[in-house]
Amino acid sequence: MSQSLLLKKTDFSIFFQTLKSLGKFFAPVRVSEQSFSFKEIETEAQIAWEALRTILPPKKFFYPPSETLVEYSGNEIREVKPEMNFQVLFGVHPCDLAGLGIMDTIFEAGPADTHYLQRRKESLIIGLSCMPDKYCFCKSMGTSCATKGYDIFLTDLGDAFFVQVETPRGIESLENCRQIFTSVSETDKDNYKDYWERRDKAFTNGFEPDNLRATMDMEWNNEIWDELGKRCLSCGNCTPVCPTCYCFDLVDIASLNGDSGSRVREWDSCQFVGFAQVAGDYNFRPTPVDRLKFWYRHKLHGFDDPYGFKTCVGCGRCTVSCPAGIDDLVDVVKKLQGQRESRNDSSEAGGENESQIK
Amino acid sequence: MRKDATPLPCIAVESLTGCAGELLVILENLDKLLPFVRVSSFPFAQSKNDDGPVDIAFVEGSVSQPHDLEKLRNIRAKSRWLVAVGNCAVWGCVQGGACAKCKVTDMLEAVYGKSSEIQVLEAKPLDAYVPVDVKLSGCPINTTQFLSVTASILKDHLPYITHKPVCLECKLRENACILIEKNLPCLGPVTAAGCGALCPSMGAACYGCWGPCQSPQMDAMATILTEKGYDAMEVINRLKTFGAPDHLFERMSSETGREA
Amino acid sequence: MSESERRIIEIPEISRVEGHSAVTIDIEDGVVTNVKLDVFEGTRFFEQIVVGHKYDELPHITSRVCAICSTGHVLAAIFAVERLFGFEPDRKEMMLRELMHLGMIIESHATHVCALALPDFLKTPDLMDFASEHKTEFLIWTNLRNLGAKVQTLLGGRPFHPVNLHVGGVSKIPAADDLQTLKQDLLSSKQQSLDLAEKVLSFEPPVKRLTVPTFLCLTPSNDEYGYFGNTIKSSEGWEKSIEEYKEYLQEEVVSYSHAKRSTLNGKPLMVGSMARLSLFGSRLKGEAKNIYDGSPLARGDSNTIWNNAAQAIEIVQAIERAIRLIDEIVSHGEEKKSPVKVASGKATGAVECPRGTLYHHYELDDRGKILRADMITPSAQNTARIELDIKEVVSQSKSFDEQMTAHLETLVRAYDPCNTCATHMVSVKNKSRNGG
Amino acid sequence: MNHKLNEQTTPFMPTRGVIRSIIPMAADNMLFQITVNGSGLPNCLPGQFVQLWVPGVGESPISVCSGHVGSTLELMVRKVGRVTSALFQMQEGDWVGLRGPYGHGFPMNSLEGKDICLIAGGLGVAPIRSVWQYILDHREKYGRVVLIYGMRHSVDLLFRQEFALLHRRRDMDVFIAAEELLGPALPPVSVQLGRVTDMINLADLEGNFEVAVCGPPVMYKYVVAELKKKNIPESKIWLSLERHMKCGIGKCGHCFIGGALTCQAGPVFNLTDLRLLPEVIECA
Ligand SMILES: Cc1cc2nc3c(=O)[nH]c(=O)nc-3n(C[C@H](O)[C@H](O)[C@H](O)COP(=O)(O)OP(=O)(O)OC[C@H]3O[C@@H](n4cnc5c(N)ncnc54)[C@H](O)[C@@H]3O)c2cc1C
Ligand code: SF4
Ligand code: SF4
Ligand code: SF4
Repeated sequence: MSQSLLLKKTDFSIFFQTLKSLGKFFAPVRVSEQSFSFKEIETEAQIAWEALRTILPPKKFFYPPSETLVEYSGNEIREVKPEMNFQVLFGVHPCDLAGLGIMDTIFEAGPADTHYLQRRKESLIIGLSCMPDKYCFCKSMGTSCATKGYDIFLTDLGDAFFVQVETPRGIESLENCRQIFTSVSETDKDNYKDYWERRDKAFTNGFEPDNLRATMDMEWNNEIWDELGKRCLSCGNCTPVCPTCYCFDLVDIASLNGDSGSRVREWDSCQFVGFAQVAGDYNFRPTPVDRLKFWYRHKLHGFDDPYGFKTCVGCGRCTVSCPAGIDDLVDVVKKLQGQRESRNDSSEAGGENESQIK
Repeated sequence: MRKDATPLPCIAVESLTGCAGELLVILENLDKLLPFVRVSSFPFAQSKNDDGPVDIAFVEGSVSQPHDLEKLRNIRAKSRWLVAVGNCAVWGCVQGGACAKCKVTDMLEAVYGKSSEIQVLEAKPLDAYVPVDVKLSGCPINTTQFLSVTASILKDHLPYITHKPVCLECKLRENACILIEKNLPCLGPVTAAGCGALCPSMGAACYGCWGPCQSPQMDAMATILTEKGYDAMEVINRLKTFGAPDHLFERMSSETGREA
Repeated sequence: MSESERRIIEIPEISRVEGHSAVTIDIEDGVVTNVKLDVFEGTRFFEQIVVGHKYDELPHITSRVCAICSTGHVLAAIFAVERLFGFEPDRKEMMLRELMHLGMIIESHATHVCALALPDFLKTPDLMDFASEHKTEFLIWTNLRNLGAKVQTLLGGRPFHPVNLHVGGVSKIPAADDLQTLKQDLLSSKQQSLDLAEKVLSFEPPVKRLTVPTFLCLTPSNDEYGYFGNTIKSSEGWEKSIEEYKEYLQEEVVSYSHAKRSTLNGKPLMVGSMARLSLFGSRLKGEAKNIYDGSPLARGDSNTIWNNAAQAIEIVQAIERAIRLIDEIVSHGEEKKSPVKVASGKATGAVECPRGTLYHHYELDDRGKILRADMITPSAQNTARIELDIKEVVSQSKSFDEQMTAHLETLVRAYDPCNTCATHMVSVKNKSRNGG
Repeated sequence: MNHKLNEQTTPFMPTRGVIRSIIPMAADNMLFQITVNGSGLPNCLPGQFVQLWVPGVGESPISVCSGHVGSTLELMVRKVGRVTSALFQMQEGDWVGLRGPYGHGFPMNSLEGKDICLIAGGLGVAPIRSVWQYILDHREKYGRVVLIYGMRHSVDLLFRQEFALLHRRRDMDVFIAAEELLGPALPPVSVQLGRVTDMINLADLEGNFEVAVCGPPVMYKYVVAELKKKNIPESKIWLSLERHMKCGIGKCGHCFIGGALTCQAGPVFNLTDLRLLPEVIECA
């Protein structure tokens, strides 16, 4: 059961200091005119409150882009354990929390990825409410309200935060600044409900989610895949930015002495041509169309087996990160659903492109 | 595993026509290599060079004159592993790119006159003439990649060299995409990784110095850049600067009727 | 003429220089009649390569002329284009560029002096012998070369072929912390640069020069000893704008070499460290000044071999200047970058590369596309003088033996000739191209 | 905080194995016998695979190719690229890394009491060998056994010694086909001119047959079509699929077929299950 509390924004500094004393503190910071990134911060002023989506999702904290798993030297093989320091991850929005939930399921499934789980365990996650922009469609994916994956969740009520503490670790982390939290009043509760109602209405992007799985299956041979495939650069930008893309490559790095080396795992992308190639130069997905279609299906239809859930959380990252301006999942779904007029007035994808780059 | 009594493997570091960049990189890493190899030939760095057989020959530069070709054939004949290092040796680099747009013999004639004895060849990568065992591109090659590739070859193993696009490394470094945000003509999507997405990490457009990635989507790249306002010919010029071979543009030219 | 009276001596390939070159000496009746420095590096036609490309692509294409002085080629191109556009880089930008350039000076000079030239004096033609028998020198080299590489990597992204220098300004300003770390590195390497200069000055030159060359170098645009400027100064006393380079430098094609040669109306000239010191040595400060003042160079001894010493002194200067520059850069606030306005026209840009003055000249159309390009490298300017030097040395000597060959190689090497540069500058004048 | 996880080992940690012997089988094909102590490997089932690691080079998924794994694992490897070439340079006594066994193999338990037809194409004979060896070890539990093996050239025939013996067995029909017959070889094995599909045609598959297939991707379509002609229902066809596999434990994503992971749901699939997945309609 969660515990509800109220935190005045004027007291946030104390909260911040307390959390910071627990370990490394990460929050979204601005890195360019349009982009944000979760970075370690020193002062409260560095937090980019306006950040909706960071370039890379929080998965990078538990599943780093590149990680040495095993080393060998002579006859000896040794596991390289993750270097763990307690970390606080602040400002994670509902879509990303849902994303973490999916990552958890995959990495927990046997045989479990111990490094991921360990990093996950050594982290305190503070969720934060958000108002959607024109790319957000978590509502359509059913991930717009966080249900798990966080220790504490903050809802922004103007001059105060409505604080939901979800886990024992969350409670523990507040111990040293318990005095700044008050219990919630009826008005606070009303404001809270108000906020989420307003938010629910704020979505301008999205689609009718019913039958999504069926649509993806039925439209496997729809010609729009070919159109998209022609524009696709196979650059793979859409996958690392996805909160639930977890594919990787494992490579050996040998040392000059010939006697030692390491095995490194690095994020990979199903959009690359060699991804599904096997011996005899047989490639199961030789063209950009094949790969793009596969990826869309994996996101919107999801696993056939063994998990059976969709893996898109509606964060809009792939849409804003596609240099070709084609990765508009919402638009694709609408087209597949037959709403061909939707955003297609400017006929050529160039118009689409422009609207995204703006 | 190498027994102590066996002699160190021999390497040769040779150059054809290029900027000497790979020679510099190898020279600068020589202290790391020296415990494990004997340098039997490295004319850029030492005067005492022998011509005997070597285990590994690192060859920089493109084949741009008959003298280069003769030298390359000799190197091929004397080495177990022929490693093409640098964009020049792997793709032909800027001089290769230029040969795609004007004839080298015209240039020669214009400079030295019709009767010139100087001989030139259209700049080509090594594998246009001899079998190449390993191709390590880069302009210049990346030190980390060079060392791990050398480590593999020293064990007589085929090295791992990534051919994924620069965008991957760019995203792993969490850069804001400058093709999207600054509308600069970043060639990361069609360029092979290896540099660690150096240019985008410094806020500049990748200009393709590593040469093409595996199966680059040149036509999609051209479409996207022309939509951003770069004229078609300029785009092709950019894409071909660092030696991307013509056959990668076949679809583009057949579909648009453009001269690629 | 009988066979015995005519001798042709060949040095088939000069090692430990950048690129490929050979020397042929023709001796008739004991008199040297002809010396040919044949640069047989393959030609790359850079002036053609750039035609048809946009101005913003110039830096990264011209960079490929030569790895060692890539920063010089990048900056010369940028200076030319910015002059053409009427663009004035701000003070901070110029400081960053200068710091970057000094990095190249340090790296290039260190590699030349230690790894290419020193082995002659230390008698270690084999690299491994050099590394194992002369650990101190080997370490000075690796350390100074790393230092130069560090400067260039911080500012340009990698040790050469920088990716951060553009027409209109850098794409990323290095962080103040990183600059401070760099400053510490510079400070701690200074002593090594002094040791190196002393060492080089202690060598006995194996050959002599009979005539004093005509020196040419850029007049630094500020009061410092430096590498950027818009006018050229001659030891003959005149000073001209670089835009007039075609009037004072004559380029010719020689049948036996892939490199063009430049002369002052047919007379040889010398550019590079020695030229710079002889014309602007008085501007040196600090330790660099002290060493210079006590050196044969300050006394007007222009023996070619001292060019190695001149380079060593320039390393000291570069380190000292870089330290001061970093302080200035760090204390200098952000300036608002002015945008680049593309214009058509022609302009010249020049920098003092490690080996001497490098000229780039471009003609652009109104969209910023290159119509014509011309590049004159230091090595092309030194070639005639190298041939003259060889002639002088061989004429003085009674016999020609292996020892002499070695000395001649040492002599050629002292110029630090960059054959890749030299050959890449072949311009096609009277032919219009479809570049694009 | 919970520190137990820290004591657990990553599933990417290989076990050391020592190459006991290397037996050439055909050009670029060698059988590696690898000794492993104290790992989970003895529990290998037919059709499962291991991740074989050549230190400094990389890992490759390789099928277990013997019916019973004691302390010695048999792996039949074809030299195709980096890892496999490096493996071919190793010598007896060198060590390699192993992880596994992974995946679902052939359902040997539920196949009990049935007639079994085994179809192997090329290197696909490796996992199929584990099936026939298993069956021969438990011969009484299975009905008729038909073994079909096809290859391009007869010189590529693997396990020649073993086939010479299998030919002589009464309790098993063996059909071997090559598209091209090249020279006699010892020991003699009777090889017919043709393809696996021709052999399916020749074989008498009347009865309660379940079919296990492994071969190159292009083979499946034709084999399945031929089996249909023989009225074998899809639910009785078991295909072992090859996909790019980096981890073997359902994490790296390379082996997805649609939304199913080959390394965990497979590599052996029942054809009816495959029919539900996109991306396998045309080819397996
Ligand atoms: C379940 C399964 C069982 C297999 N059993 C055997 C066997 O018993 N004997 C045997 O010789 N081969 C077997 N293979 C194939 C074998 O794994 C590949 O040939 C091998 O991984 C190639 O590795 P390489 O480094 O030598 O090749 P590379 O140099 O890496 O590449 C050569 C080709 O192999 C493909 N490839 C590379 N890595 C893999 C990988 N991890 N998985 C699949 N394809 C890859 C590449 O895409 C390329 O087309 C099996 C594959 C699978 C999936
Ligand atoms: S969909 Fe877009 S981001 Fe993804 S690979 Fe294609 S071009 Fe790149
Ligand atoms: S900046 Fe360039 S390399 Fe980076 S993601 Fe964008 S297109 Fe790719
Ligand atoms: S980003 Fe592109 S141009 Fe820059 S170094 Fe890498 S490959 Fe070369």
